[in-house]
Amino acid sequence: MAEPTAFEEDRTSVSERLAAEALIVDVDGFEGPLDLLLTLSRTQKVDLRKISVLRLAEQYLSFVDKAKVLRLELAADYLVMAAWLAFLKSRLLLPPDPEDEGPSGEELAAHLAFQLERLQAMRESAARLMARDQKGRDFFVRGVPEDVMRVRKVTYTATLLDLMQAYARIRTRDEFRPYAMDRHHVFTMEQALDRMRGLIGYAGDWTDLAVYLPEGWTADPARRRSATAATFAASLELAKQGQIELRQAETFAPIAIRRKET
Amino acid sequence: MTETSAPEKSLFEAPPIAEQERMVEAILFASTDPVTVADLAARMPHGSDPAEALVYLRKRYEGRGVRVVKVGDAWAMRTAPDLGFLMQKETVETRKLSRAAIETLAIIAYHQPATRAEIEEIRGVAVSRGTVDQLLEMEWVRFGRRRMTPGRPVTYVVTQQFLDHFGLESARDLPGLKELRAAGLLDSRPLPGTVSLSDEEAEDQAGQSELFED
Amino acid sequence: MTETSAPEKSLFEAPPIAEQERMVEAILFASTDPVTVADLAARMPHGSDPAEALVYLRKRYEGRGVRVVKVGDAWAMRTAPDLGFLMQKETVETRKLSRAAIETLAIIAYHQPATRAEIEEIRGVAVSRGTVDQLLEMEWVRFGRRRMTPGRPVTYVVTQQFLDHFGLESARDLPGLKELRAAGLLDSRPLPGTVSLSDEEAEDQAGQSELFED
Repeated sequence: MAEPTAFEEDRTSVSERLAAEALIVDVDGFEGPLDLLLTLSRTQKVDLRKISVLRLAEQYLSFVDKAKVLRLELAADYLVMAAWLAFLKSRLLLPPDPEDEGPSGEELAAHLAFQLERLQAMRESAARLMARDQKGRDFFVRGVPEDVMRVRKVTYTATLLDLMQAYARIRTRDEFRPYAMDRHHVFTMEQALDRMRGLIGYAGDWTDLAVYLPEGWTADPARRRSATAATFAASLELAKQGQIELRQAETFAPIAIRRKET
Repeated sequence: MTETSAPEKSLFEAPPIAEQERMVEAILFASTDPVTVADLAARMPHGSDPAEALVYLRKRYEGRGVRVVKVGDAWAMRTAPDLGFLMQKETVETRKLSRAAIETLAIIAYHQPATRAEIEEIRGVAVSRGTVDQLLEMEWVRFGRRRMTPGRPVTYVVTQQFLDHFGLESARDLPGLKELRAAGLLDSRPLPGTVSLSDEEAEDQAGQSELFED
Repeated sequence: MTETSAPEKSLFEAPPIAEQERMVEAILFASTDPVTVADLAARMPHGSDPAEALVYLRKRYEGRGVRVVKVGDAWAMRTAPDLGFLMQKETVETRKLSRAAIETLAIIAYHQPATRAEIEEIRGVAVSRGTVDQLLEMEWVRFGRRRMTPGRPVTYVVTQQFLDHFGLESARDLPGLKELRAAGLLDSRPLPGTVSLSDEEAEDQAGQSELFED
């Protein structure tokens, strides 16, 4: 109807500019394009699930246009979002191209709505979390913590390797001397085995074990005992190896050996 | 020594449950940090059953000015929240968290384990290093396992200190968690049209770089 | 517990005594210092009687793991003194046996039963009382039979614990000198009568040091 007067026109543009500036000034307060979209969506005053994404895209684009008119630098991600929303808008408005394999405008719009709803949900959750009773504000810990006393108990340990190395160290000292403790009167089984292996070849027939006792080991009782035991043990070992046979007439009777015929 | 083994056995027998309850009470009372059942068992006489003693103790403190609360897999004594008004004197002014930090914390708590890309996708902006650092420093958030997707991104999870601070038994008790899950708001929904290599991978890759390709 | 039958008459009426008891409980629990009755009264709602509440609270904690105690003219909660042992955490520190101890142990193991004089003869130095005491205390060594020689000296033998620790079935399972050498456990210092071996070793070492010189 009536043309707006110059005065009115001017007024409108001033109020528009003021509104635009108010938004621009607030850009700093927005946590990114998604936050801005969420704020814009509130003007629709509907459930986020029923939001008109097309209208939202238009709101956003006009916001960005206004910012451009005012020659305000918008952060790159706001512009990237604007480009994407422009793309989304064209998808929503144009009939679907059967050649196009990409997602439909509705699918993209639904995803954006989901993103907004999710961000909104996280904000509400954050608020609910911070509204919970908090330690040091609503509930408290023990004022006088009792330190747990640490009782230190020291245990000592060593490995078998330590032990053997220690022994080897002692036994290989410069002042090394062969150590023999009460070994003067001990005839070892190894010695007896060596001796018998040398002699067994000559033992064709049954021979009393006592014959195999080494010279000089038969007079002294202690030496004789040791030599007898070693020789007997050695004969058992040889019998086990199948080199000799053993025979004893009765308990405590002399033991005889002979070479086993092969 | 033809004595029966009875007196010797009693040496290693656990104390009566009432006595164990006293012990748990003393240990929990003395420590400001939550104590695990395993820790309790380690400090109590051999054969004790701190889990059972805790059942009795918790009952005993029901409705008292001090409560026995569960924090993760540990236990602690805390004043009843309704009496907080008496305690202004003890209130320690906690550092004010920024809005970004609070949102990031909530996202990690509700979506854990969450990668930085996931946090950024939900918030729609880059997460500054300082925000996560602050949460890490407060020991409300810690690193979880790396995600087995390309780039093996680190994940973030909330800590026992976080649970302790907000009086939560576990992350499952976060307010509104069930409703959010039922509404599908905790799902990771890739942008339609993005190639879903596998569900898990898509989760990471539905990032903004693809979103804003054009 | 006393039931306060009278319903709240005014805004400023004190809470029921049971509630006051809870309040005192929470304040004492959370306070860093003992709290006087006057302090309690100042922090509790108008008209409260903390002294009376304390009587109930004190009674409630009788025989518990935590007690309400008077400190000067103030009140505090403390763990029961008989449970102090729970406030200790034993940390076990493992240290290597000293060289003297391990050598003494080795000699006893290889030569048991061994007298102190024999150990000293083999080691070439006096064996300190503390060294043997340590081994006795660790229960790796015990007294054997007295030697039937002049002075009837005590002998030392290794224990079952020793065998268990070193994974031996008997002390006879300890490797002999030959095996020690074969295992490379002997020092490279020449042993009388084994010159050739030492030469070989020396050669080897020379070669290696040349190889790795640069």
